[in-house]
Amino acid sequence: TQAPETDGADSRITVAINSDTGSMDPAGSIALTYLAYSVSALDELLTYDENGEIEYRAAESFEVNEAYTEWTFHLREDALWSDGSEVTAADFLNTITRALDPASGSGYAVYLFPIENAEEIYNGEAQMDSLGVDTPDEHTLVFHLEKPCVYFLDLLRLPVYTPSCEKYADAVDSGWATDPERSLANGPFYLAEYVPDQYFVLKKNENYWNEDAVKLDQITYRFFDDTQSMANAYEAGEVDVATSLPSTVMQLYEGKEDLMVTDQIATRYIYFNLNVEPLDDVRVRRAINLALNREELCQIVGADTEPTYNLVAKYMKDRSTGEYFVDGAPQPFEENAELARELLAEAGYPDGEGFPVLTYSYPTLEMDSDTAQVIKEQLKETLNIDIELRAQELQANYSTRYAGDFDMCRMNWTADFADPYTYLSMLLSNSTYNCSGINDPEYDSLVEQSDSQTDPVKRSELLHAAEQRAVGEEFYIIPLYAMKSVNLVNPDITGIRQIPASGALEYRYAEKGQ
Amino acid sequence: MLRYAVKRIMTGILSLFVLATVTFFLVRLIPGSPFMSGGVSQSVVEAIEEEYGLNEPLPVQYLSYMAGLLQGDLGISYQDPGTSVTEIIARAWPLTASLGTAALIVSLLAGTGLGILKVMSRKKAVGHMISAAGMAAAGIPGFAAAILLLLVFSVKLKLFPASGLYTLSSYVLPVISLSLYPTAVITRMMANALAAEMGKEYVLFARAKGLGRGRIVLTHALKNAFLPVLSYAGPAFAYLLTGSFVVESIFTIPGLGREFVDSISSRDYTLILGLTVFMGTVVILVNLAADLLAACLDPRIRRNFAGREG
Amino acid sequence: MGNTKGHLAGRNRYGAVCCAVLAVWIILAVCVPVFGPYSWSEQNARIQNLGPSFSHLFGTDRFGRDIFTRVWYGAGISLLVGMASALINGCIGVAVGAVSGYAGRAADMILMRAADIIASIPSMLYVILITLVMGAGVFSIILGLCVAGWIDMARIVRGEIIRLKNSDFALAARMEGIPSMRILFRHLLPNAAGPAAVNLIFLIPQAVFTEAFLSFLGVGIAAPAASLGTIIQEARSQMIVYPYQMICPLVVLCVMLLALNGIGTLVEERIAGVRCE
Amino acid sequence: MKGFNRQKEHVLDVQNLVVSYHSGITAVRGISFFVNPGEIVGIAGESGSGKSTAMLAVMGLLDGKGKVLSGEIAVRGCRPVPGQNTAMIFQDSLNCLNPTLTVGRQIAETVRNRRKCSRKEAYARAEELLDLVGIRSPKMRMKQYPFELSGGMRQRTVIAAALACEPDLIIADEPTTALDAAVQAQILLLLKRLVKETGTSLLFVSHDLGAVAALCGRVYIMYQGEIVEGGITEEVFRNPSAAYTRQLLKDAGAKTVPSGPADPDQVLLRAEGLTKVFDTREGIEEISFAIRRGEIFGLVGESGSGKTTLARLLCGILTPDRGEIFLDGELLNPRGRRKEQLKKIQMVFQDPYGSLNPRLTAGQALEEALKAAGVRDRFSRREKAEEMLCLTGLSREDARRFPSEFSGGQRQRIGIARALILEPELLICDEALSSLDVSVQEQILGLLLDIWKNKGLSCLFISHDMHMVRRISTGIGVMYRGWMVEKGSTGKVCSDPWHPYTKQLLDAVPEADPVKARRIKAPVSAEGTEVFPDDQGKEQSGCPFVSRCGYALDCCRTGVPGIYRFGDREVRCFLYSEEYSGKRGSGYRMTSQI
Ligand SMILES: Nc1ncnc2c1ncn2[C@@H]1O[C@H](COP(=O)(O)OP(=O)(O)OP(=O)(O)O)[C@@H](O)[C@H]1O
Ligand SMILES: Nc1ncnc2c1ncn2[C@@H]1O[C@H](COP(=O)(O)OP(=O)(O)OP(=O)(O)O)[C@@H](O)[C@H]1O
Ligand SMILES: [Mg+2]
Ligand SMILES: [Mg+2]
Repeated sequence: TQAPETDGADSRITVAINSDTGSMDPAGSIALTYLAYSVSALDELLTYDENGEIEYRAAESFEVNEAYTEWTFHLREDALWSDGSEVTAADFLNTITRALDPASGSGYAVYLFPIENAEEIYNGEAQMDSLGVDTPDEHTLVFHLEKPCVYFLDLLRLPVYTPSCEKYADAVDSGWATDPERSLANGPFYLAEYVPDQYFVLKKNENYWNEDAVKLDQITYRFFDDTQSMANAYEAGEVDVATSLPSTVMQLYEGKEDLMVTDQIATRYIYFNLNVEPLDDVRVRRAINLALNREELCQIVGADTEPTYNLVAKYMKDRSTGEYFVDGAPQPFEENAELARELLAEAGYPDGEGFPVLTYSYPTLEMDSDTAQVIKEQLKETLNIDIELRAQELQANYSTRYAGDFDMCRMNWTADFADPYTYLSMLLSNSTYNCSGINDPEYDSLVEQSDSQTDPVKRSELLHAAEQRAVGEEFYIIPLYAMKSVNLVNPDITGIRQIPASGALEYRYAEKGQ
Repeated sequence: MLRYAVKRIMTGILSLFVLATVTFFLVRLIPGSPFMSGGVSQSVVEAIEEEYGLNEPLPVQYLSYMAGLLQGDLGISYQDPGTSVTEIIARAWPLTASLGTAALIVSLLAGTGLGILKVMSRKKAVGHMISAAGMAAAGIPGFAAAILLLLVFSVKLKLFPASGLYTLSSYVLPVISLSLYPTAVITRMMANALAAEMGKEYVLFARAKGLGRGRIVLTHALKNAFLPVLSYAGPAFAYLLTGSFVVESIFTIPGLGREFVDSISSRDYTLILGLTVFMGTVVILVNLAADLLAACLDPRIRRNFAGREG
Repeated sequence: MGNTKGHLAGRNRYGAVCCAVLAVWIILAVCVPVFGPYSWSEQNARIQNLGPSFSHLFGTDRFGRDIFTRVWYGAGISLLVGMASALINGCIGVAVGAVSGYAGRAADMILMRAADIIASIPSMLYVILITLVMGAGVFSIILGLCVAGWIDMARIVRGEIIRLKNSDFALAARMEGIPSMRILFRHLLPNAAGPAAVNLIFLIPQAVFTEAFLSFLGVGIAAPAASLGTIIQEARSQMIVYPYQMICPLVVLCVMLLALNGIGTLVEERIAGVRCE
Repeated sequence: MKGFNRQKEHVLDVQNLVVSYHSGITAVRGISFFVNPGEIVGIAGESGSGKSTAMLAVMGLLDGKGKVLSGEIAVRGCRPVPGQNTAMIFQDSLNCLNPTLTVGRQIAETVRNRRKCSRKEAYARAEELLDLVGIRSPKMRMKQYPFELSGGMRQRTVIAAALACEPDLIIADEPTTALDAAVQAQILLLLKRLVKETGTSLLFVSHDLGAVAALCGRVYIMYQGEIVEGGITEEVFRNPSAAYTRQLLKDAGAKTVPSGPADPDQVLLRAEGLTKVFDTREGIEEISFAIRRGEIFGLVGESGSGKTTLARLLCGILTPDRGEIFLDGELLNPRGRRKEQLKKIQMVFQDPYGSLNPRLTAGQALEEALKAAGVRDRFSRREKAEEMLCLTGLSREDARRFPSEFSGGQRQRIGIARALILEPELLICDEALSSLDVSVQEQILGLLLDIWKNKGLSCLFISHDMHMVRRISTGIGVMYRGWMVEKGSTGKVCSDPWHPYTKQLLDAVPEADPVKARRIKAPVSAEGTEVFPDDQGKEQSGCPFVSRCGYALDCCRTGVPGIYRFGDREVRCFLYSEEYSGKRGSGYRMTSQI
């Protein structure tokens, strides 16, 4: 095996990423690899910068009609693929049409459903030509939506809205996405080499329209199996950047320049299975929620966690105010062990007597295993109820969840796009993520109203109300904690940005100081 | 000898058949689907499963898989769309194989050397030291040894790379961790066998003929003492060649072992099966090779190979 | 052997040390969790990650649990897994080997082919699959270890039985009209006991080893129960900051493996010695 | 010590040698002896008397095992250097050669070790040496491995390797003990010839007084680490001065004439046309004979002639391919006998170590048999077992001891007790005495004869030692390669052998009498050249003995002789066929044709 070239010119960096199987095709069943690749190599139409301002990338401008149902994007005329050919609207359409074939396995196809007929096409009920996307000319892309969608711009950073070169990107399984010859980029970097399971190399795209702003010559991504190995590799000087490291790294690098802690737009929480007695009783759910001591939990699980009492990610910002969204309303509930015991007694289980043993299913990740053990202890201590821990391998945990074969089940959600809707939609009665039997018309209608509410303040109120109902009144879930990402970055490197939507790092305008 | 080899190969093929069959049905028992992941709805999963023919009755799937297998087609990996299982093996195995071969060579050389030293050395302390080191090496679990080596030699001392298998120096730590245990075993076996050999009458006779101790060890005893070692080295090599997940994971080497565990956790049925069949083949072939080699070394077996049973 | 006497005495001392260590380990594994001042599962966030001290000999882990107690509890589980699986494997192996060796012909053929097939499986696969299908836990680990663990034993016993079957004393027993079963159990098996015992003893550290390895993979014993392997695995992420959390259980595990291996080696040499005579 | 004239120039001169093992045993307690140039000197003595220890000490090969406490050893005035001025041959030729190296290489390396020469020269020399020790087509043999050679050839190879050292002295430690009588005779004659041709001296160690008598000019007798007597062989054998020597000689030359309760008419066991051929195409063919009640029937034949196979067929351990066995006139079912029938025939095995279950005490082993026979009462079982032990010359306490705590002779007694406890009618002794010392042999033989007399047993006595069988049996069968070539009453067969093989057997065994022993003969073919009893295995038609037969006819090579009966005598040889001896009238009395 050839070593990836990492030394030499100083404008090269090596980044450690989690190895992951899966496709680099935006229309496919994408993997973490894709996310790492796309932030450097692909230009989406537009995105938001850290201050909530629109930053145009592949598009130069856009228009939207009054009803928020027709979005027109004007593509940059000087945008070129890395082989020098023009980026056209058809390239964007290419990804969309391919993703709407269920066989592609795209997990993001649902985010195309706001587009007219997309859902029908996906379900095989309509023809592709009825799709509500128009390309009146090579540089214009028009989306017709079924109903108003205020957060549509946020969706544009998702893989299914990014372009894939029509010339080569034909099918998910043709392997074009990892073939440097065929995998073209319209962003600052292009794929120069791809060695499965080991590394891939991005090189500076000379045809990029904003080439001057790009300082790095090369980014090498090396795959790692686990975060511990990444930390070791960073320590040994083999990589310049290592992300999502274990929390102990914080202790180890305390006060050093290398340490870079960023917010993750994610929430870890637990689903109650509402079809199971006694979890169908809101008093029981509330009791459990109030009984937990999240401060203690976070203290044990790691310094990279912080208690949360919301479903919406703690660190998600509300663009209209620039504040954290969850701070825009009072905390949905307060922990209270005393009250919890009373509630449990009210529900017919004084001091936990007669309370059945509930099983808690969680994947065998270290963090979840720690969490589970703490929760078990805490519930035993405060409510005197027993929880049976069911550690499952990740895949098994998924299938348990989908089968509804659990009493309580661990869930973690990282935002797909920077809007609370990505969280709140999960509890809708018809959501695919709703596997706990929630069926709450009132909640559904609150969330639905927010969809078309164009006034940010009013929309925000609606969303807060929905969250309050789900989390603070009905206690459908147990929010646990929000996470920070512990990263190590070579202090020589500057200009690394954080993507507001997901909290991931972006290196396209980074620089390696001399 | 040829007949024996043919017979063994036939048994091997039968073994592989049974192995593939059992594994085929066993993997389907694991909860989960290859296409289920956090963000995909049930209907999508079903659609893809249909695409891959996973919705057909199991026996039909089984037959078509076996038909493919007969033609040497291991199928397409589910997780890596567009990549065939053969390709995955072809890129993972060279890493594992080079590592395993290096580890085997190291442990054979070191083990044999230390074994000879232990038997031949006139100083008792040397023997005791070798025994103690061997005991320790056999007592420390491989993962612990690998982690400690990594911590000390690459994280702290920065002598060797901590990950990957890109340069020659990156072989050092994984090879050491892999060969620690086999070296200990081979040393012990070698020393025992050699000591036993040295007590035999032919050695006494060789001494009576005036041969020196060194000559006797090298030309007479070593070869005979090597036979029992070979019976260990064969399976051990097979084990090394099929990948040690721990070492591969700790040193971030995308070899077979890691591929294997990944395939299980992602429910990549064809990949699990393909890897199992491949590993089974390697095990069978390596063991066969070891037996044939033993036969070559031992004329008693070589000359009348007829009735040897496993 | 010239210095046989001194040699054997040294061996004896060494063997005695190994046995004593194992005995101490077993006693600690039983007593510490039962009679110790701390529970192996109770958490206390206030005393997280304390270093070793008088009140907590091995310190505490990130849950504030006493590592000393947990380590011995884990050692108990490890030993339990090791011994139980060794015992089961031993029984299966002896049974299969004895039948195969004594009956010969078709039974031998079938059993040995089955063993060949199982032996050609990467056995880790089956262990992982079983723990996945059945869920993590002591039982599935033991089951997983028993898929292929008996094969060596069966081969050894078979070889011994075949050798003994044609020995003069077995022929004499047949001439005396002693029933086959009795010949097998009273006359042949006790004579095969030596190699079988060696194998059995070596099966224990092997199983402990494998269990630790599986726990390391994350398919071992389910939390909060723990074996030494899981404790080591849990401590791995904090290894650099709190090395003692990993080193303590590791040392306990290594010493346990050493003692078990030592006893095995000793028994092996004893038996080899007896055979030479 | 009498009658030797000590020469100035001894090849080997050992003075006052004391050797002790680290275990504390002083195995050699101050012995002195010497060897003159070109002389063959014997050292004889029972097992454990320290012969091997003394020889190893002379060679300096005791290694870490033992230490020479005092004594002077000189070979032509110098220190003995193995491979230079001395060489040694050991008893077990199979183990003396490295199983995984070719014979040629093992000799050549010795040559090269002795003198600096090229590999090619060494191989040429090795070939010469093999030729010298009488191995035919040495070129081919050089490429073979030890296990591919017969015992005799291996012993020759070992001798060749020793000669490659070009030593002044060769020490041969029981070089013939593991061999057949015929092969032994050849080796003895070979050694004699080599000493004459090469001029080396030979120190010949053996517990077999016959072999010593046949070979040595001078002899030392060792007993418990000391030399009790030494001198010219004839004198020592004629007028032994030490009591121990007298005892040895008496045991070796003892004559027992069995007079037992033989009942000539009552046939206990009859075998008809027994045939058993193994996959290797060896086995026994068409064997018929009968044992009468109270008779001792002797079965002799070289190793591999099928004696054990026959015994096992009789016991029911093996099932015959063809043929029938009648016990007390009753046909035995070849597929499985009834328990009473099983226990009527019991066997005493050759190897006293393998025939007892090491995990059972003597008492338990005996009780096992009784238990199987249905004796329920524990006390009577124990009583019976202890009685049996007493009967075989052991004590009651011995019942609680394990086999490993007994000596070989004692174990053989337990083996006999085990065989007798079921009160069999026929006792088969399969080389029951072969592995024992002469004196122990005598004791056990005496015991067996006593029991035979008192219990009215019949006995099938198997041995490869013609003299032993001759002493005790009334009837005798001579086996060769699965055939029973001659059968008759012991007296007649031994004094007047008819089959050429029987004659060879009788000729090859040296007796403990120097004069008689020097007349031993090795097998000689019709052409008068030496033949190799070890060159077996090549498939041939006709009589299997033809290659070794000095009387072979043309028909012997092509046809298979039938069994020719003359009264109670049967011979399987064409010399006694009608074609050869002509048509015979009814009154014709056949005489020996050889
Ligand atoms: N390696 C040894 N360690 C301790 N004692 C030994 C050893 N070898 C032999 N002996 C003892 O030394 C004594 C002499 O043994 P040695 O082998 O010299 O007898 P031997 O006359 O050659 O007997 P044999 O005819 O059986 O070969 C015996 O009592 C024996 O038990
Ligand atoms: N179980 C067997 N399978 C194959 N061949 C056998 C078997 N038992 C004996 N033989 C062969 O049959 C021939 C006769 O063997 P047997 O043991 O009866 O000879 P023996 O006269 O008792 O020899 P010895 O004096 O060495 O005991 C030998 O050539 C032997 O190799
Ligand atoms: Mg001796
Ligand atoms: Mg025999």
